[in-house]
Parts: sequence; C-alpha cells; structure tokens
Amino acid sequence: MNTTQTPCRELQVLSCRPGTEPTLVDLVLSPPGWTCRAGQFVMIRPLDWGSELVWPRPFSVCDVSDAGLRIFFQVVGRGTRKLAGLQPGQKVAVWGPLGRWFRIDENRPNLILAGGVGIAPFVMLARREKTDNLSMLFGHRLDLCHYPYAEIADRIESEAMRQTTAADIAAFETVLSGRIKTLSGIGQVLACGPEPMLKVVRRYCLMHGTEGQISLENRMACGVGACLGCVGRTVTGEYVQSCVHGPVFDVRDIDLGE
Amino acid sequence: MNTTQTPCRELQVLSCRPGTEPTLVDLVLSPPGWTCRAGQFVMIRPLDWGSELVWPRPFSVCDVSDAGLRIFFQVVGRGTRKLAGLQPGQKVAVWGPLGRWFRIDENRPNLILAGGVGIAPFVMLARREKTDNLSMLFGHRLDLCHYPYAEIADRIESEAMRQTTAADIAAFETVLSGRIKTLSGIGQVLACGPEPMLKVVRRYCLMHGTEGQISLENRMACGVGACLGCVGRTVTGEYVQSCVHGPVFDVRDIDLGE
Amino acid sequence: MDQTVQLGPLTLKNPVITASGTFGYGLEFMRYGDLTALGAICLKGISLAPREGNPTPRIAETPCGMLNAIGLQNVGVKKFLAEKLPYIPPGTTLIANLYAQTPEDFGELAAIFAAQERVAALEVNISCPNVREGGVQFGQDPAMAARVTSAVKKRAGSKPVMVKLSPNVTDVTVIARAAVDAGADMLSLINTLSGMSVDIRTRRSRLANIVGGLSGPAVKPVALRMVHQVTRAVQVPVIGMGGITSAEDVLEFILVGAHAVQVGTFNFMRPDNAFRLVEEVRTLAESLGISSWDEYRGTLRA
Amino acid sequence: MDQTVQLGPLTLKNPVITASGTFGYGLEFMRYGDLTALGAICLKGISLAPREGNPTPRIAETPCGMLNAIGLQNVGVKKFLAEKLPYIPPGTTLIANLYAQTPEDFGELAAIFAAQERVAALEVNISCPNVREGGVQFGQDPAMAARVTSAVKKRAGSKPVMVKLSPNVTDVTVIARAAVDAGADMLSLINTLSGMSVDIRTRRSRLANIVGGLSGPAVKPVALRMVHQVTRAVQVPVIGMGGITSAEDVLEFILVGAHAVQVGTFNFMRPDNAFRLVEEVRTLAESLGISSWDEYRGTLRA
Ligand SMILES: Cc1cc2nc3c(=O)[nH]c(=O)nc-3n(C[C@H](O)[C@H](O)[C@H](O)COP(=O)(O)OP(=O)(O)OC[C@H]3O[C@@H](n4cnc5c(N)ncnc54)[C@H](O)[C@@H]3O)c2cc1C
Ligand SMILES: Cc1cc2nc3c(=O)[nH]c(=O)nc-3n(C[C@H](O)[C@H](O)[C@H](O)COP(=O)(O)OP(=O)(O)OC[C@H]3O[C@@H](n4cnc5c(N)ncnc54)[C@H](O)[C@@H]3O)c2cc1C
Ligand SMILES: Cc1cc2nc3c(=O)[nH]c(=O)nc-3n(C[C@H](O)[C@H](O)[C@H](O)COP(=O)(O)O)c2cc1C
Ligand SMILES: Cc1cc2nc3c(=O)[nH]c(=O)nc-3n(C[C@H](O)[C@H](O)[C@H](O)COP(=O)(O)O)c2cc1C
Ligand code: FES
Ligand code: FES
Repeated sequence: MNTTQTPCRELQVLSCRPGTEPTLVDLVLSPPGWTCRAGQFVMIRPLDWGSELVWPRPFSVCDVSDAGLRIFFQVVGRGTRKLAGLQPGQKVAVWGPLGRWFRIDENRPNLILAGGVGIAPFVMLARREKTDNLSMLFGHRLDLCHYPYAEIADRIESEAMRQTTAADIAAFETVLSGRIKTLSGIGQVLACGPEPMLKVVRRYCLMHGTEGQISLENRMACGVGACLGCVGRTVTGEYVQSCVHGPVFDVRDIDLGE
Repeated sequence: MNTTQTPCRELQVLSCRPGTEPTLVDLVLSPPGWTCRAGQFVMIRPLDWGSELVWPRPFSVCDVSDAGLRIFFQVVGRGTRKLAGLQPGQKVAVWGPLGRWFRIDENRPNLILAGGVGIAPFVMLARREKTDNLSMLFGHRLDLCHYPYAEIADRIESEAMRQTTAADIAAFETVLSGRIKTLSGIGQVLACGPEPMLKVVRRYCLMHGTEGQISLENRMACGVGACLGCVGRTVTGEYVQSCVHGPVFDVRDIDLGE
Repeated sequence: MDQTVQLGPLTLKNPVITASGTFGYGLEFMRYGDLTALGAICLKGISLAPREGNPTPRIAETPCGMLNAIGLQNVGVKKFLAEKLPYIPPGTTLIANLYAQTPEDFGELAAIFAAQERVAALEVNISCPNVREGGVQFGQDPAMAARVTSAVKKRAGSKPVMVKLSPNVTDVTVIARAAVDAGADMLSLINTLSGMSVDIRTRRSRLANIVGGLSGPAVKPVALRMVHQVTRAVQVPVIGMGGITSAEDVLEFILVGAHAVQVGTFNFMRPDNAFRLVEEVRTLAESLGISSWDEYRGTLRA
Repeated sequence: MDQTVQLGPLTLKNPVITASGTFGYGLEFMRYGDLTALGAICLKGISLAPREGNPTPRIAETPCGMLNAIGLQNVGVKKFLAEKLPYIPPGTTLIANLYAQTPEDFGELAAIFAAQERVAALEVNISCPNVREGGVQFGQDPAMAARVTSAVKKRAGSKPVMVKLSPNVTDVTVIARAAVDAGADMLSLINTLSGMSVDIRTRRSRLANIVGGLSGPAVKPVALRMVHQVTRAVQVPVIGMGGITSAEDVLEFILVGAHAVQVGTFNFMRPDNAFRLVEEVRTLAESLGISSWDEYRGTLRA
C-alpha cells in the first residue's frame, strides 16, 4: 500500500480538555498535514476502541494548522463520552478532510448562524477569511465562556443569545427571522447547529427568499460514501449522501421533513 | 437490597504497576474489609469495561490487609491487557473471597511449588503462617526480580530455579520429583502454576504417594457457582465446579487428562 | 410506580426474571442480594435423571457475548427437590426450567413440579437436540414443539406453562403459534443462537462440543426483533430476553411488546446485577413518567 | 507464502474480498489504498432499474455490531456500467452483486454482466424479500433459492456464480445444497441477521424500516458455525464472512473450511482496513508456518 496515497492518519492526542463545563471538550490532535476548508469534517476512531462501538465518529474540523487538528465537541452518548477521556499521547485514526464546505461570497454579506457546538467549523472560517462581509449570530444554552465564541468575536462582528427558557428560544427565532429577511437578495446565511434550528433557518430562508447553506448532521457509518447510511432527502425526492455531497448543502435543496 | 449482605464491592485502584517487565503487573485496590485465606480468589471487572468483554476475570488474592487488596498478574490476553492499563482512582467491581484455600498442616513439612505467576497466593501465606514447616520451590521464566519472590524468601526457606531452555525444564522436573518423593508419607505439597507443571506435580505425587493440593485455573464466567463453565473432572468421572469446590483440590481427586 | 406484572394467573413483583442456567438454583446469589426482591428466578434446567453435562472447555468469550455448551449438567429432579429447593428463601418466585429428550419425559417432569407448591410456573426448554430424530431440535419443528407443549400442559395441573423458543429458525412465529395452539400459557424467548469459536493456533474449537449457544449483548438486536414478531403473532404474554444489561434494555423489550424479561449473561458480569437492575428499572420507568407496564408495553410507534 | 486462492476457474491474489454494500463501487476507497492489491471487490448490490432505497434513518449502531436497512439503493445497472465501471482501476478483480425481485430479472442482470469483461464473477443476493410471495425471502426457501440460482446460471455464460446465503434459516445446509444442486459454482455466507433496535424515549425503531440486518463482530460466532456446517455439506468453494476485523478472524474462517473471506463492517471502522488486512493476513499466516491456503483450510481438529 502506498502510504502517501492514504489520507487515513494515526494522530496523537496533544490535549483533551473537558473544560469547566465537562460536556464540552476541546480536543487537539497532532497536525495531519492537510489543507482543509471550513465545513469539512473528519472521521475519528481511537486505536484502542476495540469493537464494541463499531463506527468512527464524525466531527467538523474546528481548526487545523501547524499547532494541530482541533475538534470541539459535545458529550452526548457513549462515543463522545469515551472520546472525552482521551489522554495526551493516545493515538487516534483520523481520515479526511471529507465532504463539501461553506462557500463564502466575499462581495456580499455572509451571516453565520451557529447553534451550540455548531459553532465549531466557524472558528477556522473566522480565522482565515479576511473579508468584512462576515458576521455571526450565535445561539447557546450554556455560559458563553464554554464555547470558542471569543476567538470568533475577536475577528468578526458577532452577537450571542443565550437560550434557557422557551421565551429565549422564541426571541432567538424572531431575531433569526429578521436577520434572514434582511439578507434576502443581498447576502447569504451559513448555518450549523441542531436540526430544529436548521429547520427554522430553512423555513425563513424559503419564506424570505434568502440564500443559505446548512450543514447536516446525519448518522454516518463510513464517512466516505460507501454505506449509504447518511443520506438526506432532496426536495426532488432523491437520497443524497451527506458525507460526500454534504454535509453542507444549499438550503433550498434539502427536505428536512418539516 | 441489603448492602451489608453483598460481598460485591466497588474498589478503587490505589496503584497499578506494570514494573520493569511490562507483562507482570502488581495491582493494589482499596481494602475490601474481608478476611481471606491463601488460595482463595476474587472476580474482578472494572466499572468502565462496557460489554465487549462480558466476563469478569479471576485472580488469586496475592495479599489483603489494611493496605489494600493486592493482585499479581500476567498479561496474557485482552482482559489482562486492559487491566494493566488501570489508573489510580478508577473503580473496579470485585467479589470474593471465593473458593477453597490451601490447608497447611503445621505439624508436618509443607512445600510450596509455585510456577510463574502461580507464586501470587503464597505471598499472603508466607506472611501469615508462623510455622517453620513451610518452604518453597519456585520455577520461573523471567528474571527473579520481577516476581514477589524476595517477600516470600525473607520469611520462609525458598529456592528458585529459572527455566529458559528445555534442559532447565528437565532439571526443574528432576528437582520437583526428588522433593515430592522426600515428602512421601511425611508432608505435603501445595502447588500453583501453569497446567503442564500441575500435571508433572500430580504425576510425581501419585507415583511417590505424596499428599498434595493443587490450584486449578479453569475458564470462569461467573466465579460463584452458577454457570457450570469452570468444571474440572474428578477421577471418578464427575464434573466439579472449580470456583466453589476449588480452585484448590486434593491432587488425588482431579483428572488432569494426562 | 407499581412494578407488578400480570402473566395470566401469575403475578410478578416486577418484570425482572433471572434466566435459566445463569442463576443456578438462586442459592449461589444469596450473598449478593435478596432473592425475594426479584420478579422471579428461572431455575437451572432440570431433567428427570442427573446429567453430567458436556466435556470441557464448555464456555468461550466472544465479542459482546459468550458461547456455552454446558450440556444441561444438573443434579436431577429428585436431588433438586431434596437438597436445593428447601434452602431457597420463602417468598422467592420460582419457575422450574424443564429439560427432557422425549415428550413423555417432559410430561413426567411436569407432573413432578405440578405437585410442588413452591414452584410458580414451568418453563419448557424445547431448544434441545431431539436424540430420536437425529439432531433436529424440538424447538425447530412446529409439530414437535406442539407435542412437547401438550405433553407438559396435560400434566402441569394448575401451573402456568411457559414455552421457551429457539432463535435458530427461519420463522419464529410459526413455532410460537404451534406452542400457543398446543396450550402454552406464555412464551419466553430467545434461547441461545447456535455459534462457534475456534483457536487458529491449536486448530481446535474453543468448545469441546464444537458448537455452542451464543448469548449476551451481541444477540440483543436479534432477540428484540423476534420478541417484536412474536408479540404480534400470538395473544399470550411473552417474556423477552437476549443480551439485556441495563434498565434501558429492559424497557426496549417491553416497548416492543414483552410482558417481562429475563436476564442471563448479565448475571455473570457481576453477581448483584439482577438485584440492581430491579431498582434501576423502577427509577428509569419513573423518570419516563410511565405509570404502569400495561400502559407502556407494545407502544412502539410505526 | 503464496497467497493465491483458487475458486474454481477464478484465481484471487489473496483471500481478502470486500463485502457487497460496504465498499461502494471501490472508487470510494481509492484514496485509502490500492484496489488491485485486494483479493477482489464485491460491488454494491446492483439491480436492473435504479432503486432509491429505504427512508431514513437507515443505520444504527449495536453492541459490537450495526443494523442496516439501506434497501439496496443503487444507480441501476446501466448507469453503473457507464459511470462507475470505467473508473475502477484495471487489474482490480470485480465481483458483481446481483439483486432482483424475480428469477427472471436475476437472469436479465446475469446476462448483462456475463458480457462484461471487467467482471470476474457474479454474486447472487438471495436474501431479499420476494415481493410475490409476501415477505418470504428467496434465501429462506430451498425451492426459490434453486430457481434463482438456475435463472442466473443459465444466463451467466462463463462467469462463475456465487450464491450468497441468508443466516435467517433453520438449517443453512438445506439452502446451500439447493443452490449447489441448481448449479452454483460457489457459495458465500453470511448475509446479515435480521434484527431490531429501538429508542425507549421516542418509542420508535432506530430504523425507519423497523427491521434491519445485523453485521459486525457480534455475528461472528454464528457466521463461523454456518460456514463450518456448509463447507461440510457441499463440495464447492465457500466464501466466509460475518464480523471479520482481524487477520486472526480471517484464519478462523479458513480453518473451519472457507476458501476465502469477505470483510464488510470492518471497512467502516477505518477505510484502509481491507488493505492493511491483506498484509496482516500474510504476516500471520507466515508466522504460523502455513505454506499454502490449501494446506490450512478446513483443518479444524475434532
Ligand atoms: C459532518 C458532521 C460534523 C459534526 N461535527 C460535530 C462537531 O464539530 N462537534 C460535535 O460535538 N458534534 C459534531 N457532530 C455530531 C457528532 O458526530 C455526534 O454528536 C457524535 O457522533 C455522537 O456520538 P456518541 O457515540 O456520543 O452518541 P450515540 O448517540 O451513542 O451514537 C450512536 C450513533 O449515532 C451517531 N450520532 C449520534 N448523534 C449524532 C449526531 N448529532 N450527528 C451525527 N451522528 C450522530 C453516532 O455517531 C453513532 O454512530 C457532527 C456530525 C456530523 C455528521
Ligand atoms: C482461580 C484462579 C486464579 C487465578 N489467579 C491468577 C493470578 O493470581 N495471576 C494471574 O496472572 N493469573 C491468574 N489466573 C489466570 C487469569 O484469570 C487469566 O490469565 C486471565 O483471566 C486471562 O484473561 P485475558 O482476558 O487476558 O485472556 P484471554 O485469553 O483473552 O481470555 C479469554 C477468556 O479465557 C479466560 N482465561 C484465559 N486464560 C486463563 C487462565 N489461565 N485461567 C483461567 N481463565 C483463563 C479469561 O478469563 C477469559 O474469560 C487465575 C485464574 C483462576 C481461575
Ligand atoms: C451458561 C448458560 C447456561 C444456560 N442454561 C440454560 C438452561 O439450562 N435452560 C435454558 O432454557 N436456557 C439456558 N440458557 C439460556 C439462557 O437462559 C438465555 O436464554 C440466553 O442466555 C439468552 O439470554 P442472555 O443473552 O441474557 O444471556 C443458558 C445460558 C447460558 C449462558
Ligand atoms: C451497510 C451495508 C450494506 C450492505 N449491502 C449489501 C448488498 O447490497 N448486497 C449484499 O449481498 N450484502 C450486503 N450487505 C451485507 C454484507 O455484504 C455482509 O454480508 C454482512 O455485512 C456481514 O459481514 P460483516 O459482518 O463483515 O459486515 C450489506 C451490509 C451492510 C453493513
Ligand atoms: S457515511 Fe457512509 S455513505 Fe455517507
Ligand atoms: S465459574 Fe461459573 S460455575 Fe464456576
């Protein structure tokens, strides 16, 4: 096997910090030597996982540089719980970068809509894009200090809204709708977050005729286009694999089953 | 459930030292508060094992005191490999003490025959027994410093023989045979070690009419007498559970399939 | 929440039963918990005459599971009644697990247990090789399953009869219906899946018997599917099992239609697991706002 | 050691084949290794017309395994030949996996692939629901298995025909013999075990299709047992699969009698696994002093 051919690497854990909010983890792996675009993802599987959890886990690339490959993730189940326990020096199989990315239009306003850990891919985006035409609206449940929000807000115009009550959620939706409407015909939104949020984004994009890109989080077994497990349904009724044709899709193309 | 009734404890790892010979591990767990006899064993299963390895693992109690429950084990497969990676503070379910123990006859010579990690149960025995009528012959493959040999040799008369070549093994067998013969009618042997060694011990015990006790290491699923997986065959052709009727048996009772 | 489960005439304190062959005669677990707190105990399979069982090795560990070929070693019914039964704490709900090689012997055994006040129900293990017909199992042939069931039912007196189904069949509902039509008061499933494990170095099977029965979490998806199928095919209560190791797993089986569950391999993972499970099931059910098992059972949405 | 495996007229470089539905059209894995280094690739199941597959969710993770209910989504044979086949590197040994709902359509597909020089053999997936007979699968009925096999065989020209067996049967040797008697040149097994996984909170199946197929290490003991049974029941080469995730696993299947193996779920665990496995199998076999597969195959001791 030609090793220069394979983008499947065994990277070392450089740090794994569950922070003060233990459900949010900042994981840094040794530099993979990849170039990569915001919105692309990697598949991750520690070498010592055995076979109880057969699948790797998909995560957006939060950032990648000479300092390493950074992943920002939330503990939601067995796999992320195990990943949160990674120790420096442990080895992790990683392949990628996979899938399609967010496409910025530098000549028009680009508004990031991030929800919770959906903020991850935008760390790299904010660091790399030199345009003034980029801003962010961030919805979050936990205290802002637990997210890499400041890193982004230092570079681009950002606003954060915390959602703890139903009233907060309704308020966020109102702001979302307003921002999306404002961009109609003159800009686009880039959205990443939980599915209910994506449904709201899609509804207002269609309602106001605003262009947008959304990143889907479908269950994935392989990440490389082989299992056909990760498919989303298009508005024309076909199934498309989100690992190769996504995870970032045009908001108009995907049927989120609303 | 009445917790005073259950001898199933969740003990903390106090230390887990793979030593300079990484296949031999000295594990100390927080004190279980049991009384226990040499030759008895415990079943061990770390709380975070998940279900890939469904069974707990059986180990002789190497020693137990206020300092903790000590296990001395060899890495031979997946379970022991995982156990060797235990970190201080991790929790382990432990139940025991289980099974029957070595019975010393203080009025006659008792010769310990230990092979490799089969030395484990005799650490406690040597520490506790005040009799002069106890001595040990130890066969080992790795350098003596990797085993708790000195702890025993400090208390009772001991001899060690290293086996690295076929000639060494033959020499050990000759010594074994001689010692067993010497004890015929006047003393007994207490043997723990790999099955080939136990077969040799048994052959000479029967040949010379020497009394003896041997500790069997049969595969165990439960350790408590429920699964009927651990049975050994008696000379009368019955199956007996080694977890409850052993692991220590009278050498004359068990058919080792020679 | 009221944990009670009604299985026809039989009332269980809760839905957690320990599975036959994995909990001995209960006695082995008395150090680890209160037997009377369990829904019931299915006793180790018992035959008319003592059986010495299969040669060793009899067990092997597999990914998320295990194989066993114990061969139904047991002390025989006489010795069980004399030397084991009297020592099981009163108040423990006991289900006898019957094993025989002919329908007639199954009937004999049923008659013996029918006379035992301490025994609440009979479980009929039809997943055993039928020596008279060359390796085919009673549990793989609907006609034989029916014959065994009616042989037991005829002699069981007032004891409810639970027939335990084998998963090693093309269509489990065919056997299920045959057993119910022949009088089974309830069904339990699954018994073990036939499997193998070999050692590439010694070139031997890890079991002296070559083939053994697979149990543990590995089989849970197959078990859930079969329990789901069977609960929709018959009207009698179904007791589900196969790979249960958590309160969530218990609720999964009830969700697809089981009245109660049995836990097997889980008892080996830790001897107090069954006792802890009773509590964990209660806590989980309450946290989900379930007010009775009747309300939750079989409510899987399409 | 010479890794070559002879499957009737078909020679493989080594015994490691990637399983249908888990390796796409091969193209998806070109970044991760050299396709021509594999024993062969079983292509994703292909039907005459394109199929959109089942609704989502289609996959679920289970202990040491996974369930899938993809529903044979595929681009159809025409598009495959035009848009996929030409891009697979020359020198890659390809096995087409055929899926149809009638014996006639199976025959049609076979005829199309018979004309394709690039295709080395045909694998017939008979574990699919037979819509005409209400849910029974071709692979569960010996008569239907035979009909499909001969329909394919008649139109397959010189291509060897491999029939892929379902494990969801009482006696797999009955189906195996039926397929061989109908002309199968070889057999492959096991396809997935029918299973289920449910969410106790949403009260839904984790698969939109409710039921799915179980694969991965969890099923290995069942797979080994069936491969062992089948290799003793028929004379044709048998390709074993089910839960293989290491070189040891590969040798286990060969030890019980398989000529070659397929690896499925393992490809998802890491996309270069199949390539690495080829090397690991070689190393392991050499370390055991095996000089040819013929020498090692089926040498399990009693
Ligand atoms: C392209 C992509 C990018 C992602 N990026 C991030 C990220 O940057 N940070 C982050 O915290 N999470 C991200 N996710 C979600 C993340 O993959 C899941 O939270 C994680 O896989 C959950 O695994 P688990 O074992 O803890 O959960 P379990 O529920 O135990 O997992 C069971 C199975 O379901 C899958 N699964 C469960 N939840 C999700 C989900 N939300 N999305 C996809 N699969 C899921 C798991 O991968 C696993 O296969 C991303 C998902 C995708 C598809
Ligand atoms: C009563 C008793 C006391 C023991 N005391 C000690 C001790 O003090 N120190 C020590 O190093 N070892 C001891 N052993 C052996 C120890 O239990 C095994 O080496 C260990 O279980 C191997 O587990 P594994 O997962 O690494 O091996 P694997 O081969 O991966 O295990 C597979 C299965 O086989 C069982 N198994 C494998 N080897 C043995 C064996 N030799 N004996 C019993 N079961 C085995 C395992 O428990 C497991 O269930 C004792 C065994 C018994 C029965
Ligand atoms: C060691 C062992 C012995 C068993 N003995 C019996 C038995 O005597 N009678 C019986 O009906 N089932 C027997 N079984 C099957 C179990 O009762 C149960 O059906 C099976 O293990 C599946 O459940 P589990 O996955 O929770 O273990 C035995 C299982 C094991 C593991
Ligand atoms: C996602 C997925 C899709 C599959 N699609 C097919 C298919 O199209 N045709 C087929 O014959 N088998 C298909 N299979 C079955 C596999 O080829 C194989 O028989 C099974 O997964 C067992 O092997 P494993 O345990 O190594 O995965 C599929 C399996 C999976 C997991
Ligand atoms: S994750 Fe397998 S095809 Fe997309
Ligand atoms: S280990 Fe289960 S009976 Fe002895």
